[in-house]
Amino acid sequence: MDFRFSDEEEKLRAEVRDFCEKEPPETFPCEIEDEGYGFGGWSRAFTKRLGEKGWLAIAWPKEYGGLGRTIMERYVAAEELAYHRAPQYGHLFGDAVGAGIVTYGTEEQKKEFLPQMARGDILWATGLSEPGAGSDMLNTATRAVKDGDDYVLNGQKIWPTGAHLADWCLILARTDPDAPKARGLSTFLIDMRSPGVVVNPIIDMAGAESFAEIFLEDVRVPKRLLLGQENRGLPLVFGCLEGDRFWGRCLRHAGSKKDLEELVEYINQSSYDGRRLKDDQVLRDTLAEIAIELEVSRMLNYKAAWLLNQGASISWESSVVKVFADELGQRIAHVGLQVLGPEAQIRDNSRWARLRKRFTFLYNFNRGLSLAGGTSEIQRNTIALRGLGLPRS
Amino acid sequence: MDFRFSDEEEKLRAEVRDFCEKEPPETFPCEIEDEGYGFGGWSRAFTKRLGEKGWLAIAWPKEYGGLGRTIMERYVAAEELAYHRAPQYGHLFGDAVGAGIVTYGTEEQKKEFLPQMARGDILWATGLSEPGAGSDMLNTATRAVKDGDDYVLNGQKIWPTGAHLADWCLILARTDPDAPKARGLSTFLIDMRSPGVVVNPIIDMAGAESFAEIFLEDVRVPKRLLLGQENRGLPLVFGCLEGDRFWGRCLRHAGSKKDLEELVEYINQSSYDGRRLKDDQVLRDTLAEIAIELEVSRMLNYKAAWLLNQGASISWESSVVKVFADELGQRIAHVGLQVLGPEAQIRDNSRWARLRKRFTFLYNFNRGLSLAGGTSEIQRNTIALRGLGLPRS
Amino acid sequence: MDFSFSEEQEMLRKIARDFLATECPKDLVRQMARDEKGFTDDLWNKMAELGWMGLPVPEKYGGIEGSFLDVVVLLEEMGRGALPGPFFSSLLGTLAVLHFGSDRQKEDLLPKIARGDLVLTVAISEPGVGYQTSALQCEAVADGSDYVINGTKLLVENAHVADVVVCAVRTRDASGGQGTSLLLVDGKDPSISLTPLETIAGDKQFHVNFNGVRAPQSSVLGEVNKGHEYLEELLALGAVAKCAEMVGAAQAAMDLTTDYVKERVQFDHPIGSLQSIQHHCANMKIDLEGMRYITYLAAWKASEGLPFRKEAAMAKAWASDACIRITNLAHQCHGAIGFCEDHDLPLYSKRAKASEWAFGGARFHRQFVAQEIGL
Amino acid sequence: MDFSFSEEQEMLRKIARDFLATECPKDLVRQMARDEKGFTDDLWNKMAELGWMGLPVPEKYGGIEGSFLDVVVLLEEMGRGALPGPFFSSLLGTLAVLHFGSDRQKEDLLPKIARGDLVLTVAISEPGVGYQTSALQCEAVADGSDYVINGTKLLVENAHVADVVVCAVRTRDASGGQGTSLLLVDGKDPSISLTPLETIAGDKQFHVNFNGVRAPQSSVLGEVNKGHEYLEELLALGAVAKCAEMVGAAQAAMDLTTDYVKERVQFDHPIGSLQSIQHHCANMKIDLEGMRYITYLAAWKASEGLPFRKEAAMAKAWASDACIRITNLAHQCHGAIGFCEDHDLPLYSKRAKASEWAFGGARFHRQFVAQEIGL
Repeated sequence: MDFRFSDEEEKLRAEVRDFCEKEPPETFPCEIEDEGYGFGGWSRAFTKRLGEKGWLAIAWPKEYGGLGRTIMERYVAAEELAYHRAPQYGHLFGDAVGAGIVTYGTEEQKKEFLPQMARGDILWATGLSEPGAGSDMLNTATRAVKDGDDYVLNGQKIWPTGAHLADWCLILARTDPDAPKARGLSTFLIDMRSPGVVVNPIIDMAGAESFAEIFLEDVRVPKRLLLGQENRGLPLVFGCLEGDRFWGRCLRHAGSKKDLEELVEYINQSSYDGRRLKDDQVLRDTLAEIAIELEVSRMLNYKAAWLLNQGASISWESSVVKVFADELGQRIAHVGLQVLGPEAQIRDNSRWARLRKRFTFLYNFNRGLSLAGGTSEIQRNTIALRGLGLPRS
Repeated sequence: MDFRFSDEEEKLRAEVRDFCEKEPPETFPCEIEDEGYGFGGWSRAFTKRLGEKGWLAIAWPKEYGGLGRTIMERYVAAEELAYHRAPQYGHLFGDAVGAGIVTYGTEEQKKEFLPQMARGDILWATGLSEPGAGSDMLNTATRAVKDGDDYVLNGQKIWPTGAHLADWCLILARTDPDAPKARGLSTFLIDMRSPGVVVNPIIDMAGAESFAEIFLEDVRVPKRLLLGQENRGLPLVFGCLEGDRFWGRCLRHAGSKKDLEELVEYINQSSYDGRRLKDDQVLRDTLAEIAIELEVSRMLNYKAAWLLNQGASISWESSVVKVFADELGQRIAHVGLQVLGPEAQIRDNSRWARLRKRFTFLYNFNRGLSLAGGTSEIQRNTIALRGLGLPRS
Repeated sequence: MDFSFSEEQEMLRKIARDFLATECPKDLVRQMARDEKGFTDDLWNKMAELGWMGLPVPEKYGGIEGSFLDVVVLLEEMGRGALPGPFFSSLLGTLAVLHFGSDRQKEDLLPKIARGDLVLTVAISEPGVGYQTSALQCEAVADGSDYVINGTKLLVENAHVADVVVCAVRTRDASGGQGTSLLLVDGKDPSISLTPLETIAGDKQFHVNFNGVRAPQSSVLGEVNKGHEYLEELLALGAVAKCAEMVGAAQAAMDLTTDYVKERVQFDHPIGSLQSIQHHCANMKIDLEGMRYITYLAAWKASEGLPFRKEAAMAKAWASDACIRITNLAHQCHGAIGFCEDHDLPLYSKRAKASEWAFGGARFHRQFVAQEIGL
Repeated sequence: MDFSFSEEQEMLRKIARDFLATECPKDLVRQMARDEKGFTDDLWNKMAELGWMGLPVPEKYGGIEGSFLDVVVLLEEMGRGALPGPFFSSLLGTLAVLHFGSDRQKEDLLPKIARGDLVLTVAISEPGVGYQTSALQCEAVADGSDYVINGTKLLVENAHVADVVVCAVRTRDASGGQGTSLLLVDGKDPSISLTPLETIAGDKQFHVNFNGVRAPQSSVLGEVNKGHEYLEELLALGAVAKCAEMVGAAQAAMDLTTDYVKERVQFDHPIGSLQSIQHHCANMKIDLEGMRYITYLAAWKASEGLPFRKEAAMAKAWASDACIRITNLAHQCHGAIGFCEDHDLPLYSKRAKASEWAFGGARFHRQFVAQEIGL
């Protein structure tokens, strides 16, 4: 047992910290603001800069543009960036696609995509859910019909993060409508500029445009962009989702540490109703609890990262990471608003808005985290079935 | 809308209060101590005394020994007794059986049992659960076979409250093993002194002997003691359970009001770790929350009592009453121990035990309330299905 | 004991529900959240025709002379319909005039209010002060026959359309007398400056500066320097009124949810057949029942003229938390679709947050309850 | 980063698990809860043969010289097995001697401890004082070459079998020096009077009166009057050790529950296939994972000699609450059967409550954490 990071990991962390101090992440333009996942906003410019540093593909093989280092090093870099609220939204979700290509891609696909991704030249979305297929992916209705050297795709996808800003998208579609539901699905790599692809951003209840819906009408996809085997898309997607659950949520503790620090500073400096907030025992107790939960979250995240680093499965561990991070994120936003009081409802840029209206935004946005990427209910099912071996219902 | 009690109800309440002051309930001997339901312990002597006052059968018809008054009056009397921690345990569960006899009993049964119950001469238990049939009553395995003018019962019942102290017991048994599970069950009124009945009390985790298991071996029950129609026992039992859920839990607010008052007094007089407890904002906030929840519980209880008083069904309302009361009872015990601190673990009669070890006992005992009489999960199913019309799974 | 509403109340409920379903569709509600004014004259005038602004106003002033409980019935439906606009804030001002105003003030204001011709609001909270009335700073100093008001109020609802602002101030007389008072201030006074605030619920709240606003002594509600008690009562009435609105909103969230989970099919079954969804819904229902009856208890006491502050505090403390729990579970049951800005659910969940704060949140009221139980 | 235990640690775990399964069946545990002494010499001696009392003791004193993390592995298994008896309280005394004792004290005590011939305990809490060490009252006044101890300690574990009591006292010298000190007191001293307390978990705790007990100056652990720091460190070690025990207990409750819900059939299916039960179990698992790793973090830091008080406070605060949540859900999944006194589950749920209090409950530790995060 050893909870130290290795010298290499610490060295990389120091480099990243140094980078963040010299090139402050908040100075890069953002296409989507920090969405409360714990790892900042969406910035093509910043992603590109990370690509230049080689930090988008730390764990990929060198021959595909990676640094050939470990997943733990990749994690440490992301953690340090998250603490500095660097915008990682644009590329972090792409990790799942990248892992899919590394594992299931053809040599040609690896050569085509991975170096570009490593440079930050192309950003990805993941198009799985449909209006009639949310938790129930087996119900996927988007069709892909073979036609000569192409597949022709028709259908609709909903909720892919940043699809309106992404260059490429991983799409799950039904290739064999006659096979049992689970055995007729395939995954495709789709160029978002392909004719027939229409993307509309969705305005969420926090007022942000981070999700989108994708309409596919007779979209022709060359066969070489089939990822993995035909009709074997589902296991591939489940594998990717495991990573998606992890990379999408594993930085909560790092990003929210800053939130906690800001709340502590606010409490120490503020009064309400004529009383110093720092004398409020209930707030003190609540903030301490958040601090502890962030530490618990950190350990849960590290454990999953450690498993992933060894190439182990994190089927249910990633669900633990996600449930804990998402519900903690909601608690932090809730506590933030408790600290800030009634004035927290002001979400403009006036001097009356507290702590740059961040918590007000998070309060609304984080509502969605326990729904997106598999609801907390689905995650708990996974923990019960795969983590504890309980029988299926 | 009117949340006043009627003059008759207030008059009865005053009589009960007066009685409790003149004949303090704590001076009557108890066979089982206050079990945390909110309505005190089990005392045959006290039940008998209530019978003399006519208060065991307030709402029953006069011809069967009742007072012919309303259910609301019966409720008000019970509420006032509960606030004085009078031992009502011995007879309050019998209300469900009494209601069953009033509704489903033959004239002969009514004449035989109701006057005796009204006097407090006989106390009842209810034998429904079995080792293999807890939530799932359809699985009832106890058999009743017709043999001449008798039924012969064989089987085992578990968890009936006070069965080791009761004179009679309502027993659910399978009369037709070939019919669909729900249509082969019947209910019997069993004299606990019948040959072949063996009762063993069960020691629960609070150290109390309030439950029991009943073994039935070739117990002969005359046909006249079949309650309701043969093979129609299930709807009868469900009807009784509705009342059982209500009467078993509807006094939480009244009994626990005393608990809260004791905690407030304790806080106002005590220090721990060199600090006055009354200056502890977290405790103040927590106690206020309990006070509010008791008031919410009171209103939920009154609403169900009001419906019952009109002869309306309280199928899901009784589940709301039960879930809320049981979980509130657990919170109160938890909060009580938080207030009392580490010394609360002392549960002897020494001067170190706090508040007569009551909260320590309640903490253990109340654990069982969300399990007994239908688990909270089953109650929530009922609320969803019957209160909200959600589809069966 | 009677948990039912009267026939008249049930009729009022039905009329309100039907009216709002027709005249206040959710698209209008969303549009009004983005609109600068926040409501339409058309809707306001139609509500006035129904006599709603005059519901609590005595008949002799042109009102319907309904009870507070009648008002609660209406507010519940308004919460259910997510009604935008200044009805609620104007009602609070109306209640202040009704409860504390002189006959002359009533004669002057109530008929216009009842006709819908006069919009009121109340200005209490200030930067850094919510409803701890002893900590308020805004000041009115006697100067001749006027008071001169200076100070800042924050989170004043619908100040942009208020003809009269009921303003809580510290008063100071030339004779040395001081205390808290409620003043009726002309909402259009040029010495008042308004800044709109963008808020979580899209309601119209303002930062209001009083820059030497003059109000005659006749504008004092009730006795001067005795306003502390008035203010506490007004806040308690406001809290109960807000609870009523929240009960309606929570009921709407509950209904949206049960409808959705009965229809939404995943894994070949409606998700409402899944036990986790059923238990979420059951928990919503338990909380809804709880907030409903604790609210009715406080409302009934207020309506009957009985002491009701403790019950108001209990209701607001409970409802503030319960309504958040209910809308949270509603979101959890709806999945991603309820997270879209153009879905109806966020209308309720965002208002639940604003309502939690209005007239004091759960902890604020629990502090009062703690005292009431002897701590 | 390495979340795994070493091979040696895994072997220790296996030996302990097998040993306790065989030698400490649950019927014995229940019997010991009712027994006056609370453990059997047979079990104690067998544990001594395995060297467990000497696990943290350096080899030169006849011990195994294991790390604190090794001890944690063993404690986790003891929690899992619900081991009765004075191992834990004696370990605390042993750690005090190890960390703060002089060479002579170590030479004198550790070999006997390692052989299992000497049982220790610690006496800290007093009536009305838990672990707020500055509020302790028990006093030792210098008198010649002795200290004379007067005062009352409450909730002293296994005082009836302790040969040595590590006692926290306020010391006062003739020279006017004062402070807190830890004294090694003869547990059999006739001026000590013991009263057994009946407790929720059936452990053996005592009310202990020190009636002018004399202890020579050589019985002071470390420096006199400098005991405050020692005590804080000892309490932090105790908190982490208790967390380890709680992790084991929570794991046992989890295992009992998953086994039961897989087997228990209702409505023709194992109840473990019901979503409500699955989610209860998932919540238990999440909490268990959380308490496990926050405990290991604190234990590892302590084991490595790194500063660990903040982590100890975090672990104890979290584990105290999580363990209660876990055992509560375990009961909810078990239904009535788990509510019987002779079921195994109450062994864990009752200890969870006692453990919550031991070395400070959640709020106590959160107060420390609040300071640590800058509040």
